[in-house]
Amino acid sequence: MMRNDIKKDFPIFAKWESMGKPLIYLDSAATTQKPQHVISTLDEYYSKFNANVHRGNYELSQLATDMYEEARTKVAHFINAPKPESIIFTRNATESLNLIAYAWGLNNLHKGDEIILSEMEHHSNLVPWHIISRHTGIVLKFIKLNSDFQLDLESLKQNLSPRTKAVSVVHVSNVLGTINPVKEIVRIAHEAGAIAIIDGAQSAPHMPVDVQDIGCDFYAFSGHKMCGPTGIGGLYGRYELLEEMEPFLGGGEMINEVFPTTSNYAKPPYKFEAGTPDIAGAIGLKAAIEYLEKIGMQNVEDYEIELGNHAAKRLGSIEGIHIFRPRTTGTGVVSFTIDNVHPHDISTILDSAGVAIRAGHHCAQPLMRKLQVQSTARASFYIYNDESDVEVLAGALEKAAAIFKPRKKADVVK
Amino acid sequence: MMRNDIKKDFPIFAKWESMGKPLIYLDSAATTQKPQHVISTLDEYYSKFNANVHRGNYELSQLATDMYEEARTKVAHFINAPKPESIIFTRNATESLNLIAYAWGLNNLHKGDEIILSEMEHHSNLVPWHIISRHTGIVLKFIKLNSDFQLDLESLKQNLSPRTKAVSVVHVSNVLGTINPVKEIVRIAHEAGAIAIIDGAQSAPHMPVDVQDIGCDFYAFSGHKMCGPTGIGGLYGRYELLEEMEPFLGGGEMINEVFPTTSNYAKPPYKFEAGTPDIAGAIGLKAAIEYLEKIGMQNVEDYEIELGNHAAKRLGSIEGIHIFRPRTTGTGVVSFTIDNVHPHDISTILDSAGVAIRAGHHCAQPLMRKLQVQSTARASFYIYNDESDVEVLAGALEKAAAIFKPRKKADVVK
Amino acid sequence: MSLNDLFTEIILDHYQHPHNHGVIGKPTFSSRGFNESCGDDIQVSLLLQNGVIADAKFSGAGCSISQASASIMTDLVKGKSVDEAKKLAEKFYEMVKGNEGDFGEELGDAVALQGVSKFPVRVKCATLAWHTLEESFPKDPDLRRDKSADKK
Amino acid sequence: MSLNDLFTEIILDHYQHPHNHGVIGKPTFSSRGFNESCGDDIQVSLLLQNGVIADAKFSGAGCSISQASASIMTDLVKGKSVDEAKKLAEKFYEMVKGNEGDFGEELGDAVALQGVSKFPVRVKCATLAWHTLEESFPKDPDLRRDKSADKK
Ligand SMILES: Cc1ncc(COP(=O)(O)O)c(C=O)c1O
Ligand SMILES: Cc1ncc(COP(=O)(O)O)c(C=O)c1O
Repeated sequence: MMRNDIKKDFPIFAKWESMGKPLIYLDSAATTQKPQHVISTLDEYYSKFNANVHRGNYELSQLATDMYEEARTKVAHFINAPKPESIIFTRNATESLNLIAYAWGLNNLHKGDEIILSEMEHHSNLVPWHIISRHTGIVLKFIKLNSDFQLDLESLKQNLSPRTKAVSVVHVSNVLGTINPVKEIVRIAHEAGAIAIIDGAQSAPHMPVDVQDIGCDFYAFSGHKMCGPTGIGGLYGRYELLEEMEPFLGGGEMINEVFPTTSNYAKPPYKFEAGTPDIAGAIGLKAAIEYLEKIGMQNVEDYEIELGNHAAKRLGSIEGIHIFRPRTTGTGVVSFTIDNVHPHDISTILDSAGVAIRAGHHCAQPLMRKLQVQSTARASFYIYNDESDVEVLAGALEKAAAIFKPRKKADVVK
Repeated sequence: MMRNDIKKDFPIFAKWESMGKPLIYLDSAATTQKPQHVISTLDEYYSKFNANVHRGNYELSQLATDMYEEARTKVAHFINAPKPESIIFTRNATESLNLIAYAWGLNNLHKGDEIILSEMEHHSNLVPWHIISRHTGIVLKFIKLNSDFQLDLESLKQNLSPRTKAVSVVHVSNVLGTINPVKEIVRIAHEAGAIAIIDGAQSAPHMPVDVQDIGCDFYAFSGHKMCGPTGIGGLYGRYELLEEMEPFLGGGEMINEVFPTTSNYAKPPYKFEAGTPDIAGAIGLKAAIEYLEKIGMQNVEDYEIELGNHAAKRLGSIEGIHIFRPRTTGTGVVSFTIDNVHPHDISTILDSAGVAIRAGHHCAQPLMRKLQVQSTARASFYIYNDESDVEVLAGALEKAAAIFKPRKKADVVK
Repeated sequence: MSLNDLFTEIILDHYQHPHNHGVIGKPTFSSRGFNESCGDDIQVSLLLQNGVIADAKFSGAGCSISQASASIMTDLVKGKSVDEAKKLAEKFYEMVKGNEGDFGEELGDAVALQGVSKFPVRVKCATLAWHTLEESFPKDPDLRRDKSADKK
Repeated sequence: MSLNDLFTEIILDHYQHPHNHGVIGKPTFSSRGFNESCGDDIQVSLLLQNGVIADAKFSGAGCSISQASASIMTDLVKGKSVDEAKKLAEKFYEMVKGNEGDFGEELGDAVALQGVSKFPVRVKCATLAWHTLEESFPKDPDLRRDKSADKK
């Protein structure tokens, strides 16, 4: 069960309310709002414990180091990674996926090797592979979408070949809300001798995640999408694989010995954390996880699915609306178009009613082409939203449809 | 002239004072403390303006985008970059240098091409080139250090060849405090047809910097070393060069069009900012620059040099001390060893007196070998330090020397 | 910030019934412009004759503001020289930035877009067609005259 | 947290006049250990005879704590089997972690390092020699006996 005063934990809502412009924030798939606990943790860190980590031998530095490493442990626990050392801190899911593409891909892939992605990937799980493909000549293949906006596992199997080196798919689509059967996908990938990579940017914030149960080799996520600060994200990697891998970024912290023209590297995760990390960011992420764990991730998931289903049903009654969402499973993400109203115009009309949604390609242009739309409008719900938000949204959408109702050509002016 | 109540702007000092453990923080070369203005700016951003940038079409997102872009403009102004679009936000100087190595180096360098570095480089300007060298077969050469801990420009000239593609040097050494004649180095590099890269991690925080006057093609720096938050850094790049370059990380924001197997890219700086950036970090960095500009960077430099000189002189009177600092120019960084006392032990003894310094190789192992030491102790001063800090430091060092005074071999116990 | 200031009757009319929609077969100049934030994608093609823009067309897809702006822009530039068209673009940018002034004389229907200045996120939509127009002009002023005229 | 708890006379004596400093020519086992945070770099070499460590030496450079700990460790493990040495290491880790207990009996001079438990940043220095010792032992227990004994 979800507390009904969650909104109070997030100061931004009270601030806008007090300015006479209540904020109905329905863009949490882009980034979530931050609870006071996270904001205060950052403040406390900078006011009391700030120092560089792993470098100083003095008390303050040790305190900062301990806090930073406790954050790693917290993240490991949150997604049930087998040990803290299998968690690498990055800026965001995008950097995590690039880390895999560069550190694993650039060093292990050869011309003709194949990577299987899906038709619903975010650009962050496409463009890094385009770059590696340019360097190595690998081939990209795609798992097809079926008419219910789900991945067609038959198409995955058909794409497999002896050259398949990795299968990399999104756990939850940021456009469709589809929850993919990642455990099954990982099993199929492993059976074919490929590694399995999961883009968890939209699952870590919204449901209990267990990377050991999923069985994946990598799992990428962003802190800012799960109540944490901007600038911090993470990558879970199977430890043995991390050990074998070449590093990604070079610099301080990630080395053992440096000579003028060569160097050898520290153990994971340090091997992959060059330079001063976002220390406050990691500690802020820990606070975000504390906050979410208090609510309980199962509660988060249940609440969101229910609210998403309710919203899909309510919006479904609007004339001319098209909703892109699987019939059965679907999270708190509801993408749609309305006949005759461009998504960008929808967004402006909603904005004037205080409703923040997103309109555009959602960093998923190939999916847009597949859906045969240029862009969609997307409302994404989180724990601080409720049915009253859905009502305001639906009302504003009806207004949008009315404004753009087709009319006869006017006399040409002048 | 420096205000004498600067310390009050940094809440950490009052906090530790109130706990009965006054903090004498002499590790600002590793990371600086944060003024209240920066901490409050982060708080305000998250409590009032938090949204993803460049994506939403609603008011909140526009506000966040404007603040983020104003931060870029602020940074450009701070180092006198010709336009905001020549500033790329990164995590830190390390990522900035890796961005150059990967995006420029990996795509433009060929077997046998040469990069000239120096004997005083931080690992962040060494290891990325080791990685690129492994991929491409480029050759690394080194500008020698002279006996006054300065770069020998003759050695730079001797290293030049028709294969020289880049000269990449640190502006101010994080170990020696040496201010390198970067304008002259850039001129020599350009005359030889090479690009010039400056690691400004230790100059941006400590002196007025003018990248147009220096004339460099790239200039890298970290926010956390200049009163800003962790997780944000920057790279200035000559715009025409940025335009020609391939991207580094792939993902959202940095693209124009994405097809399943290819993509084309946005203009700089966006081409180099994949995924959700550290929005709050950039805005916090802007606040840090506002704070520093109020003090005046010329004041900062003058104050630090004077304090550094004073400290070098005062510490010079300690028996058995060896100071690694150029006779003439030198910033607020003072590295030293004391006969018979290991730097790590020095640091522990200072810590028990509330003095935070750093002991180790300072991410500059090749320099340590050149200096024929395993490690050094380093006190690095900033605007919130003063002569009384130097006195406490000197007293504690004298105590350290006394504890470790050589004594006769005791009777072997048991 | 009333929606009526933005979605005026004139805008809605141009959006639903655009003028000059299409592609010129052998254009003198043409260019394509994107607005990454909302996916607007516009192509502008122009035919120069006797030193003036004899025909102007646009195609592509986008929101009401970008489409209406393209429709109005193509109406406006017909009969103008490249330099005159560039001046019109400058005027238009001034107007949507919210500068004061009387724009009706020169900008005609385009004044219907004046309300955009109160919706900063939509300014990019309004200017896309004009930027794409300007992009289509060669950098070298000598090339901005039409070749057909030169042949004479 | 008094400095006297850390820099005891015994530690300072071992640091300034280390025992077993050097390298064994043909060691049965050897290993090298680093402590990245302060640059400590230690090599441990061991000679096994008749199932016990007959000789132990260390070389390298480091702070007083890591050097004294190596000096004491090499003293202590002489005459012990590999398994006994590993037990000593465990005891030592317990002590420097700050666990309660009477360590004097088994750890001898090493109890002079008990104060390290109050200086968390220095624990890594104290344990380096012991970790390097353990690293030198083969993972396979069968290989942990000395080959010379097998030959007999
Ligand atoms: C000269 C120099 N370059 C690069 C760096 C790397 O900075 P960061 O760790 O913030 O990436 C540092 C700081 O450690 C430095 O002092
Ligand atoms: C599915 C998915 N993957 C990756 C990302 C990239 O996240 P970030 O921008 O935080 O790197 C996002 C968010 O935009 C996403 O929704």
